[in-house]
Amino acid sequence: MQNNEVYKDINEDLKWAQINKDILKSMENPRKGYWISVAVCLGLIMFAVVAEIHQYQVGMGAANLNWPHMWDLYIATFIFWIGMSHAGTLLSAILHIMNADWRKPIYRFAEAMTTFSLMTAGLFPMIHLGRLWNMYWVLPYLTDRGIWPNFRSPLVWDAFAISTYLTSSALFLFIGMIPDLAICRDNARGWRKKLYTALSLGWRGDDRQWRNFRRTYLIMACFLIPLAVSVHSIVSSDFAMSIMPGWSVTSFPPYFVAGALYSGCAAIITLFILLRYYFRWEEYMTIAILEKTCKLTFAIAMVWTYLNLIEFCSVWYGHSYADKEVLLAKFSGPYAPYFWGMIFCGSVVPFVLAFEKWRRHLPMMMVVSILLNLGMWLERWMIVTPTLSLSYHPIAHDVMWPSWVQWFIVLGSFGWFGLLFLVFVKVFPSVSMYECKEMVLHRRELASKEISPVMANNPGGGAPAPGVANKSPGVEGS
Amino acid sequence: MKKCRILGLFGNFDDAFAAIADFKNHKVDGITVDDVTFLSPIEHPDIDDVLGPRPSVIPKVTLCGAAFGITFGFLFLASAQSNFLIQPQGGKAIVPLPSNIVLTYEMMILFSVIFTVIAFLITTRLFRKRKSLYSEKITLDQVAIEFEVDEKYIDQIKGVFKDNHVVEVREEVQS
Amino acid sequence: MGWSGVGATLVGCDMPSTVTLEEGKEEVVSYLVPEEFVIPGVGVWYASTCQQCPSGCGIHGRVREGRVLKLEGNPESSVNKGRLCQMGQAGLQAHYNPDRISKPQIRRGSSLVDATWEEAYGLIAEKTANISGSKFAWMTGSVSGHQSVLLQAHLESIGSGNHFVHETINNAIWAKVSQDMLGDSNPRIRLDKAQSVLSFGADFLGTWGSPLHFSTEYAKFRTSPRGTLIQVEPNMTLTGANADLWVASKPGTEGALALGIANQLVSKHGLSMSGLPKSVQSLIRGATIDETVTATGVDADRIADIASTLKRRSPSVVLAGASAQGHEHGYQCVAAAMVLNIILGNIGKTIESNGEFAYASMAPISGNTQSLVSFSQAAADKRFDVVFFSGVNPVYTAPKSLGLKESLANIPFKVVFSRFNDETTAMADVVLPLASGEEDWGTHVAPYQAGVGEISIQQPLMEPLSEDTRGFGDILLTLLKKRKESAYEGFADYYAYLRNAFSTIPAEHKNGASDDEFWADVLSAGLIDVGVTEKALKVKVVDFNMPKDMGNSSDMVLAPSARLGFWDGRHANLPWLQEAPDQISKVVWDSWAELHPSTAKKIGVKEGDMVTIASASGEINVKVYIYKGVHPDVVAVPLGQGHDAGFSRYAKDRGVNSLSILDPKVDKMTGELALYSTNVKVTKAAKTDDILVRFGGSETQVGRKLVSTVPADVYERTEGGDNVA
Amino acid sequence: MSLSNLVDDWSRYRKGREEGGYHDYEHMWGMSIDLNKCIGCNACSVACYAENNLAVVGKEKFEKGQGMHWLRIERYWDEPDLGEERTADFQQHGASFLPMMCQQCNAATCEPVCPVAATYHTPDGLNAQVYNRCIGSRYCSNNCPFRLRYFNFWSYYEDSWPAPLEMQLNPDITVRDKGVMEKCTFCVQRIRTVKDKARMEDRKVRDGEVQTACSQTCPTGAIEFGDMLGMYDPETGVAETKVTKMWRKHQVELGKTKQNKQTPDMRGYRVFEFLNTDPCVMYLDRVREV
Repeated sequence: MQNNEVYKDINEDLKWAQINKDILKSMENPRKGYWISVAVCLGLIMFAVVAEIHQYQVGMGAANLNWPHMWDLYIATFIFWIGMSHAGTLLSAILHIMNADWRKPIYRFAEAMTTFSLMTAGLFPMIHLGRLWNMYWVLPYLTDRGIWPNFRSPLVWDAFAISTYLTSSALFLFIGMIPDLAICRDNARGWRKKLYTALSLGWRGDDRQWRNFRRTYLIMACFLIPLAVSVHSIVSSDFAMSIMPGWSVTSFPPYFVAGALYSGCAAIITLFILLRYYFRWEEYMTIAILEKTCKLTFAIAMVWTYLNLIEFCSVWYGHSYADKEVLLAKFSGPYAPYFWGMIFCGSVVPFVLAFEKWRRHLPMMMVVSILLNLGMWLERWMIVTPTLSLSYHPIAHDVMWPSWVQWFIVLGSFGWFGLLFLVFVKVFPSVSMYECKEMVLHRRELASKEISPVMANNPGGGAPAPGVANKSPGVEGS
Repeated sequence: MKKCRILGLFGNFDDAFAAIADFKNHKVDGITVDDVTFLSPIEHPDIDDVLGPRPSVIPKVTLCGAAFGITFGFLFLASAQSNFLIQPQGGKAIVPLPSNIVLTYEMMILFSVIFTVIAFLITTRLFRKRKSLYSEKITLDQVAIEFEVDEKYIDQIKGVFKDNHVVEVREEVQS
Repeated sequence: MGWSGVGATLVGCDMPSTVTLEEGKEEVVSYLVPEEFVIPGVGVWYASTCQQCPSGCGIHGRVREGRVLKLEGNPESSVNKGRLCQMGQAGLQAHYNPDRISKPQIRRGSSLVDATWEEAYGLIAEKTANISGSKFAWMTGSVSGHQSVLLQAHLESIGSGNHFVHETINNAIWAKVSQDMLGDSNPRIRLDKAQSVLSFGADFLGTWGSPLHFSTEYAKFRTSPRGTLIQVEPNMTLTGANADLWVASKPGTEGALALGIANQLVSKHGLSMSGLPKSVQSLIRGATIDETVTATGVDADRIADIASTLKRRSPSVVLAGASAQGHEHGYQCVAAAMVLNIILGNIGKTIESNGEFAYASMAPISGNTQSLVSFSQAAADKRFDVVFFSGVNPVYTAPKSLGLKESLANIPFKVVFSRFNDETTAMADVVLPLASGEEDWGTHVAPYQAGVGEISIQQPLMEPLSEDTRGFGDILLTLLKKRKESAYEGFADYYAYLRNAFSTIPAEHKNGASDDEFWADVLSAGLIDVGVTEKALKVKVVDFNMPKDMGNSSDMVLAPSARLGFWDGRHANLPWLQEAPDQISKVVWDSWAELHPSTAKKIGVKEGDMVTIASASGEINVKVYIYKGVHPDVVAVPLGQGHDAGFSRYAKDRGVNSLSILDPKVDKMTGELALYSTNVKVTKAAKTDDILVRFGGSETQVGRKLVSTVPADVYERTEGGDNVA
Repeated sequence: MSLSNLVDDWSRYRKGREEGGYHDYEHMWGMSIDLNKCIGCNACSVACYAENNLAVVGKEKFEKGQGMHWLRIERYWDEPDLGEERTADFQQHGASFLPMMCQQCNAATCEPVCPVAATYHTPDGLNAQVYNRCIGSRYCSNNCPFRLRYFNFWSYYEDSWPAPLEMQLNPDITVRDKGVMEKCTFCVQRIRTVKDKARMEDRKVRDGEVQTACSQTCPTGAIEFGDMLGMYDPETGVAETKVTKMWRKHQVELGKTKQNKQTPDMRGYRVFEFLNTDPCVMYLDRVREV
């Protein structure tokens, strides 16, 4: 049991004041590395903007889209970002409900990731529109023309689902952050003071606030889970609702959701390692938590692989020549390298996660998590493009590769996401302080229970035994 | 007869809980546990047992939100669809249930969440002008008990605080 | 979004309903009202005649706001019966073409500079003032009607008889053979009556005779009882693509094959050769099945099969076209085909007389390539001082080996009537900008008319786009006035001339109408049938001999096949036709070489690769398209591309001109250029970055049921007897 | 209006439900294309360019697959139904030509997926495309099994009609700018002209009165165009047109995924019928002597 001693989720002797100090420190004067990464992100964004302006002016032809490749990387990347957004929900909502308290130190940035990747994903449907300037026609607003969007279209469902998801997850992120904002308020000065005063909405942590806070948080979590599932099911229906071979697959919704959670978890591992390294948060982002996350990722990876196989089988036994052709084209056609790349990254690489040794090896995990995300991105591309290249009508059989415009915009989206995230970590506490405190307290009590079984059947209300008392926070904290 | 506010800061939960227990047991007559406002950096798991049951309306509001989301969502869609200037579907259902179910579902969640949040903001009395009686220690590592009572109880309350190793006591007389 | 929804139900009450303009309501609902509810303007239709190829189809032009917008076939016309081909459709772009010449040009030094008509006419008058007739010549494309009359008059006025009429795409030898054997150069082909057609490279759906007319006939031919089409040619033409049986034959062996089939018919199916001269009879006897197989490479049972089909499915028609006549023994090949007709007894059944057009002076003069050869010779011999060109582009269509381009330098004064700055125009001393077919007056007599004598009217469909272009007739008239004022002073312009011509037309054609009414009727109908003088075909087989060695050289043969589209290259400047995929290869905006897979394998090229095609007279580099519709010993490079930069922005730097590398071989009997007899070597060339663009992602249906085919007998069983046309 | 409109829509819907199908069509334009007659000469395609202001895109863009051929002639070399011939070393039976224009499906897959209802079914039974409503999401094209929808990837108008070519443009319909989906409309402007004329003269549209550019120009008359409402909905008492007769003769019916013919050998068929998009274009088998 030596290991378990070493790898604790969190060290219960951690002082509360220390927690505040460590986390708040992360929000202070950035170091050089920070500015460099900001510069990189801005650079990527700039390229993307140039590309988009060009495309806006000359038309979608600039993206090298053609007949029949009406969609390509834009939609693929859109799905990719939507997928990534699901991890935050997984960690903050699902694990919250399941009382897995190891989530507490890492769910905040995961949630931020959710919000930001949604903000990124939201850009793509607009970018890929032929007439961007009429984008708002997808929304049901009252016009004197008395026309509405076509509510039958999965694209409209997307608009609804994504706006709902964005609203909810943003609120969820904010509400969950209020107590921490109060902490920031009490420690900040200058403009930050004003900012946090405004944002913390006068939180003072009295029992009424806490009580309602807990309920609200729980309820929102409960709603966020089905929402997340529905959102990606709806995104999958963009394809599942069509009649195109390789798209109209019944198993797409679960397949997409699995893929979403998968890529999300991978992204969390990446950011986890980065934050841990950058902010020296070994105390909070512990190897033990990383391991748990990795195990979770591995499980999802296997689910994803399974659903993949299911899809292949159902196509194979479905006896629709077109579907089979598309599948075979993926296996052996011009897209084969990317397809097998996806299989490798998505179904082979995760087995690294199965080994404790590697799970605890940060650089390795870094590489793996990035590979996993690459795989997931390829997956989306392999869903969108081969079908277009090779559908029912042979006259339209064709292979087409994206132009620089598409690539720039795709890369730019990563820059955009990165920038948002970088701003976030400096303005908001990216680790939940109050929940770390809860975690510490909780672990401490568990520990104390181990010490004196008496406490077990003695609810916290009663007068505590002295031994326990001097273990309670105040003494050490003050 | 002046109303008066008093706040006692405690070093740890146990002292505070002990104090609350005292009030429970009517150490000060006229003051019950219901007058206690308990401030803390985190929510202690046992807080409900200590303070006794205190209700929250939020779940009900959420329910209303959901109900509203469903009804309004569906009605909105249906009215929009049936008002379409030209029926674009050439004889297919005007109010297509499958897609409307999907969209209504989203609306339900959206409004539930929004209602919940609003309810939260209201019930927790946020947005209020901050009370003068507040210690930044509370967001750090100390817990506090606050009363808003008649002047005459102040001393007794202080007494109880003292018995339970209070760290600091603040009071304020309202004009 | 919520509020808008509320609005929808509450505020919605005064929203416009699904009303549209023509329902007389005021509110126009934009944004959901599609094209459907735009109120179309009312077009006016005028009849005219298509100028895109010599066939002389009647057209209707839709005119709005003084612009002609669309051409359709004229249902009145016996030639095209209301139909129109892609070239005809694209006539609009020849008219509205951005590269049209809008001003007369006169050569100053090395370059052509804009000038006024007075200068141009002045110069012409000066040069032709006292020129001896033998020093003057006209070179035109096929010409007919009153333009022809004026043109002849102009020649007379100069006292010259030199009129070279040149068309690269012609069936001159067929005409000659028919003339010799049937006494009618232009017999009527009754596809509608025929039960089977054996065509030796006669692309009657694309380029042979009157394509559009034969297409309409073909529709009848194909309706039950459905005729069988057998096409024998070195590379697939549009007709071949529609054949029930397509047979690849080495160019030059068509005649041998025809004789072989004749032999079969006589020996196996007991048809008589009586009436044929001894020499021909012996020819046929000599063409035993083995002989034929060795000569043609077509296998025996196939030949037998063709013979029996022709016998079984009689009456039949045997036709011969470009690839059969394009040899030094082209006449014999066509003659052999005609002999088949005679043996099969088609004369009088499916081959009738078209009758004689009533007005000889207006009768169509069809072009040929012999004129091109003789003209180049004459030019080389410095026989001409002044030559007028119109409707031809000999510098493009003449093989380099004829040296025409060089010898044109020997002609001191070249006047070119032209719409575009094509290769010949570029060498002119005076360029006279012609009005387009949609701006000009004229009368035309279609070279092929099914037993009627129609004069088709060409009337302007709109005002000229440029005030400095003139109609062909107008220019001729002016030139004539300059020579003998007296005869033509009565006519202000060509319109007046035509008007007058029609008022002097014999009364029986006017059937009682007053002069003006009659003219109005003619204009609205677009044509008038002046009838033909009946005449019967007199079969008289001339004896001919078939050379034994029919170009069986080890080299490959170049097939400069023509297409309904670019025609002889004159339409390469029309973007619609450039972008319309070639019917066979589906190539766009380019030219290509067709190779048989086995040949391609031998040379080691795949689709899109560059090959060098070298003949004794030059070489071209062109990308290859590989398919099974071409004989392994043949490389086919369809005509059309490879124009000089000046011609058109659309034809600029596109492909090659396969005519340019032809050897100067001619048919011994008629002097026609032997287009299909040039031996070439085909070798792999360095790949270029410019790629072969083809339409379509697949050459096959990969298991889909897109085009399904049923056997003819099934068709007869189910739909026999009725004609849903 | 909204209320009355609601009621109208609803009653129409109910009616449709009771009578099994949509029954408020004024017309049901359809085609029959005889591949026995089609010679693949391109006339229809070029006529379409002329009639519908189709942009010429040039070699480079055509190579990219950005051509705008609403009516395309497909040419296939194989003959699945005469399998053994495929092994021959010559193209013995010539080519198989297939003119493909928008099939105007009655259960069009492009319609439900358009987010802004820019494509929808008109009372004429046409599958309409509203250019000025289209936002270019291109989902319709992705969902068209025939790949018959073409997108304006560029502002073609800028260089497709150098003066004076632009004078040829048909004023009855628009020139589409970039970002808009377009497709064959069955020459809807011609249909409108005739319908308006008929309305003026207070009569029904006669059979053969409307001719699409392609059917009018087709040299062999392979393309038949006409109103099939009489077949789709006999109660309307619309007379049998040539096209309807063709469909009946070849025992092809609208609204079927699989035709059960008394004479299975009749040539009529619809492309991808099994997808149940219910196209209004019937093809007749190509015929060959074998």
